Amino acid sequence: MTNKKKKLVLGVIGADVHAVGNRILDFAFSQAGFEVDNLGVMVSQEEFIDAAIETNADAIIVSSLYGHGELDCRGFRDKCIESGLGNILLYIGGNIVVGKQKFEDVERRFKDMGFDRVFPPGTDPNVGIQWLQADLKVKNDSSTSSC
Amino acid sequence: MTNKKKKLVLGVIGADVHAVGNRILDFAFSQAGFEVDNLGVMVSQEEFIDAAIETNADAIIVSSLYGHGELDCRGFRDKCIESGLGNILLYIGGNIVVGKQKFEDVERRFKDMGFDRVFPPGTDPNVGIQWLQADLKVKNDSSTSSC
Amino acid sequence: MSNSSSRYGQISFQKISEKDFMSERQEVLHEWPTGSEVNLDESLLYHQNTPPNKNFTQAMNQAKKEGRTLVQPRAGVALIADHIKLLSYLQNEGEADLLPTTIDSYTRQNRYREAQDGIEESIRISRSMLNGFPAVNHGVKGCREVVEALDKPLQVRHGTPDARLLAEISFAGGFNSFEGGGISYNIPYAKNVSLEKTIRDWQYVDRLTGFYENAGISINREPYGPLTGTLVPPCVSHAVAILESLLAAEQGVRNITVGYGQCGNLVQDVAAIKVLSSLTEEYLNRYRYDSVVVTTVLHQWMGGFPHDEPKAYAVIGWGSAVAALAHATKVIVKTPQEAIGVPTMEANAQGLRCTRQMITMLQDQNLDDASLENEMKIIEAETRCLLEKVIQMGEGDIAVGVIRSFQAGVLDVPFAPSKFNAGKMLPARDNDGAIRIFHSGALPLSPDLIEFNRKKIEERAQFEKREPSFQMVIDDIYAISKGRLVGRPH
Amino acid sequence: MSNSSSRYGQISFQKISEKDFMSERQEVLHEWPTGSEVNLDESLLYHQNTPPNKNFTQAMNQAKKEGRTLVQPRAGVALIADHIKLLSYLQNEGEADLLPTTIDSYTRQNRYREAQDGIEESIRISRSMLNGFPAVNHGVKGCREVVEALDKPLQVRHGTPDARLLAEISFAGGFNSFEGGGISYNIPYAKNVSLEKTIRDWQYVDRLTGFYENAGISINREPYGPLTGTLVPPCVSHAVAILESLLAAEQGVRNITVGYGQCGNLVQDVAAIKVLSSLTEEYLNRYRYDSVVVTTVLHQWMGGFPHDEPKAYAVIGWGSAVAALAHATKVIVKTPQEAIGVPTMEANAQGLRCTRQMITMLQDQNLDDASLENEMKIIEAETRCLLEKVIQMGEGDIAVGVIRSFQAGVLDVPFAPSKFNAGKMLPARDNDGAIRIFHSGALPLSPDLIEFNRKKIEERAQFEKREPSFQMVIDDIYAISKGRLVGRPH
Ligand code: B12
Ligand code: B12
Repeated sequence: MTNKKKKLVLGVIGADVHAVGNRILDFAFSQAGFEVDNLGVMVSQEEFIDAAIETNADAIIVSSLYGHGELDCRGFRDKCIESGLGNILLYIGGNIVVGKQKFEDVERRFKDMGFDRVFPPGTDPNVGIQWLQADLKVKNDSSTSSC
Repeated sequence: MTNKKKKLVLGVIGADVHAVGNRILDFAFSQAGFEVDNLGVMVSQEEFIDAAIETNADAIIVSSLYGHGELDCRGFRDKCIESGLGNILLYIGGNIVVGKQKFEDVERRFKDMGFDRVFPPGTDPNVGIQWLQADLKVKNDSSTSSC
Repeated sequence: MSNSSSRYGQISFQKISEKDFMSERQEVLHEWPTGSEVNLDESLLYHQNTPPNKNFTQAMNQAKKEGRTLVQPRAGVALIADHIKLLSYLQNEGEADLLPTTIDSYTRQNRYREAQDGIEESIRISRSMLNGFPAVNHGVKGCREVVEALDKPLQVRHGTPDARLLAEISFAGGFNSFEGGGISYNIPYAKNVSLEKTIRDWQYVDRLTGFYENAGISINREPYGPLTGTLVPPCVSHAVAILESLLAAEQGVRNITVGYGQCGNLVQDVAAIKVLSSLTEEYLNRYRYDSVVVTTVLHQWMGGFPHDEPKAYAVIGWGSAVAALAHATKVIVKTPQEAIGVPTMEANAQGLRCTRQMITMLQDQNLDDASLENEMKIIEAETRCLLEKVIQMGEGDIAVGVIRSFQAGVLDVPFAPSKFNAGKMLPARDNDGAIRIFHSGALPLSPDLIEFNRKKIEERAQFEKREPSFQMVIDDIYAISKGRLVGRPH
Repeated sequence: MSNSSSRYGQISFQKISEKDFMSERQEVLHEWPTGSEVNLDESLLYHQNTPPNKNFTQAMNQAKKEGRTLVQPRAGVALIADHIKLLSYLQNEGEADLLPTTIDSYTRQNRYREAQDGIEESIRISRSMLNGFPAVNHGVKGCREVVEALDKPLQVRHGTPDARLLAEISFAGGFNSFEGGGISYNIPYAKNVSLEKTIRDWQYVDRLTGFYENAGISINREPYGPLTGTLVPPCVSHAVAILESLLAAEQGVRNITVGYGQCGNLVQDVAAIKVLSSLTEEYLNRYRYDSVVVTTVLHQWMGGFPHDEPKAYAVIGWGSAVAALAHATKVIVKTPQEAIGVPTMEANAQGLRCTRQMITMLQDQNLDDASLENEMKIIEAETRCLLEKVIQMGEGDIAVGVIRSFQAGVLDVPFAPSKFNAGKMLPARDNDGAIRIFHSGALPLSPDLIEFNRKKIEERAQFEKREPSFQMVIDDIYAISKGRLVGRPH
């Protein structure tokens, strides 16, 4: 099972139509050996969760570029738990709040909302890939031992 | 005597060769009805004072652009007093200190050195002219009454 | 939602009849409570009393006559008082010639409920939680408060597929310029909305504009030029701009500003603005919309920006230089914080002042490049290929032609989110940084134009000693934010 | 001071004999105690061990070959540790390709005593009281500390009429590029110093450079192009640059970077850089200095800057664009604080990064303007008129020709402080912003060139509905700091 590709659900949340970064993330994560289910832009929390259940995903990768990320992500973790996805790995990146804000504050707010990793504007996809590789190995080990 | 043109000695102090503003000040002050003795660039304190004595000037207008103004102007007022010019009107303008500094501080330092008016970088010559007109009328009146 | 799908099925280029228009208005104005504030007659009167310094069309026509380039920011926040403060600052400290009101993304999706939540949340935490001004929620009264507080012409800028209610409220609210179009505010801004629907909904907006024009109130309309802002070849955005101009003119629009997003290569950009203006006029004349006045807008670099502010200033400066040298009628300004987020008002004014300096420094200069004429010929020929095919495919109806063309990939916008866009065409830069067509997909370019594009990319590939590939395109997407124009390997 | 006036009376173009040179060296090295630290043989060895990444000539030649433009700031403060900190910052955070060491104004006037006071005062109040780095006072050891702390090639930039001791100490201190020349560091930088003296003193500097070159150590020399930085017509600064190149080559200089200060009109500026390069090579070849390698430098706008930082960025950006489009070998960078004072290191790095972004965005672009060729012809013809007259007036000796030409106003720099400059010629901008000659004074231009210039200014005067006058010149001087290029009335 360790040889099987890790599965990611990828998408841009809310009413957000920024499509360019999403297309590059899809390309980069796939190149890095992940199996990517790319939902594209304008994805609701429900669509992310449904896709994660359907594909039995290891992580949900949320992008938000347009500034409404904070409003769009409220209750995402709760909904994951309700849907039985529990502590599935939740990443978010992009321009996730309105305007220039201190990133530590932003990170804290999103971690409080239940995101595992939060990335500042313009993060290189490779940074995400490295964290995914680290986190998924850990999560994987711990989940096999705890189940 | 009120009809007679007021006399100014004009120059750029120290080892300073910035000639452009000096030429424009000469033009502007002359146009405004002052009699200008323009010493040009690279003028020492002594040269300013000698010229002021010789022309019986009402004011000495110092420019300093290159940043060494603070070093070049030390003791200027004392030397005026020693030479019998006493409280002759002393103006300074240009980029009179090294770098970007709070203008209030700069102004205080130069006023402490005995300058009557201190102007920030890029001051319009007309601003100088207006102050000159105000100050020289006042000085003029007070000097006639006090002599 | 309230529109029967059959109406969109019968899409046609022809002017909407007054009867159909008026009955549709009743539906539109019921979409949100503030719709009831709109009263056309009272609104016309209101516009008649607008002082000339706020007349958008007049400002544009005057600038065109004088060969000057006007400067306009983007800006919008959730609350009225804050929005006025922001725009006053851009007017006074930013020295803007024209003012915007950028609409938030919920309003753009007609999600007025969520916009309302955003307003309330913004009040609660005293920080704008919306990325723009929710004009529909603020209603006619709210818009007029804004318009009256300022001294410059105001335009609504957004990205709304169905902007009918927004237009009603904006116009009644005193705005006299409105960005968007049935193609340009769909393909880059929506995912699931059909072109039938957006073209029809924008015919409504144009019909409304025509209604005002007919009553003697000039309202400027601006098809949105840059589309996805990402490696869009000029011929593609030009074709869309000209088609939207024709669609608008048929509904009675009389003042059109066609737009273009800076590509980054000086010659291509100046050529593009020149061709855009002349070709739009040519097609409008061909269809006998002789009384339409055409002006142009250049958008400073619309793709990813560098994060470092001094580097962002260089990008802003370069866009300004191009706008001035091309003598675009106006330029839309980015800010040094572009890569980070919605800018502070200070940053926004900084972008404006940098632009102003460049525009006025360069306003007396002209580019008389020997390659300029060549580039103009290429852009013109490519655009004509697209337009003629669209017209042909419409079999007498341009609206129908547009829809069939997108289906067929004859019109194709790179990196667009819409599922009604083919996404088969792939652009890349050539060795001088001009945007060329790497895979033409179903774009109906003549064989020699396809060959021209192929050669240009081939030249670069040889220079870089690699095959043209998607990696090259990715490199180009990142290039400006990494300080270059052409995304060279490593 | 230590030079007999008779030596200057016998000024000639010819290479200084080794004997004369060596005996003069002993005088020079005694001007200030640090002179005794200089040991030529040890110094040659030191340079031989300088790693290639610090080789100035090599960096320039490589850039020339690749058609790239290198980026270099100006910077200097009073104390060694601070100066190293400053340059490290510009290297690392500013991404500079080449580093400067700007010398303070007391050192430039050989007032080493006052420089010493400035150093001590700076230590006392922990703030640089000098506007540059007093290299002579810091001596060979101090200079080497600086050079060794950095990874990029380092140049001394100053404005010193008599730079003999400064050159001795700088070269021994490890610097391998040196700005200045007998004309360009006199006329704009001095008031009472004769050209006989400065030309002779700079022949010494060039002779010293030639000595190093002869021993296999390449030292780059850069005549100072922009002169007073204020409305200098290209032909005037070109003539000076070429004459200084000839003077330098005769003394054995082998690597010359000729410079030019941006005028503001794109076409004129690109034309100027192209002509500067080709004409310098032509004259060097004519006098058989075939082995000299010529590179070019564009100085971003050298006149008065706008106070507002975003506006200053536009000026910086425009200079960068011109440097890139002209493919100058390097560009000297201004900062957003230019109008205020010596910049902070942060502001300096900001100017560098803005420049870097523009340079790399534009590096693959070329200007192929139809008017470019015309403008090149004009600049070339005008420069030739000046040069041929200087050569003729020298009756076989170019050095003599230069001195007689300045006396006669055949060479004439606008707004120069020197009493040895006629100051009869008056420049002004034409209607496109190119700098033209409004009153030609005694400039030996052919009648048709005088007529060309007259017409150009007349065109503008008519457009502005006023007579050409000194007010027009003043308006032009203020223009860029007020956001424009051409100083229009009111
Ligand atoms: C191009 C662009 C557009 C195009 C998008 C076209 C399209 N359909 O794709 C258009 C013009 C249509 C557009 C519209 C709008 N935009 Co826009 N847009 C941009 C711009 C200039 C570039 C985006 C881009 O393509 N970058 C290139 C890609 C490769 O980078 P990226 O998107 O950042 O994605 C990378 C990284 O972020 C990272 N990443 C992303 N997600 C994740 C997740 C993880 C886990 C990790 C590790 C990494 C990661 O990896 C990606 C690939 O490298 C940005 C500003 C910028 N970045 O310079 C603004 C920007 C994103 N837009 C913005 C806004 C506000 C809007 C609008 C609301 C209109 C407006 N007010 O102007 C509308 C929104 C419409 C909507 N409903 O979404 C704001 C967002 C503000 C904020 N967050 O505070 C920005 C930041 C501009 C600004 N400063 O105001 N936009
Ligand atoms: C052109 C210029 C030069 C030319 C001068 C040519 C010449 N001989 O005239 C050259 C290239 C030779 C030069 C040399 C140097 N310069 Co210089 N130069 C400038 C520049 C770009 C413009 C000056 C100018 O002509 N402005 C246009 C005129 C019309 O304006 P102005 O000079 O400011 O004068 C007006 C006002 O200041 C005012 N004013 C002046 N005096 C007074 C007095 C009163 C009472 C009033 C009311 C008003 C007033 O009215 C004037 C007319 O409008 C300035 C920066 C700037 N302003 O953008 C730097 C600047 C003045 N230079 C500077 C420096 C440091 C130097 C050098 C030491 C070299 C260096 N490190 O780069 C040398 C100095 C040589 C020397 N010994 O003096 C610094 C000074 C730094 C500081 N004060 O902190 C400046 C500010 C640039 C900078 N930011 O580093 N320079």
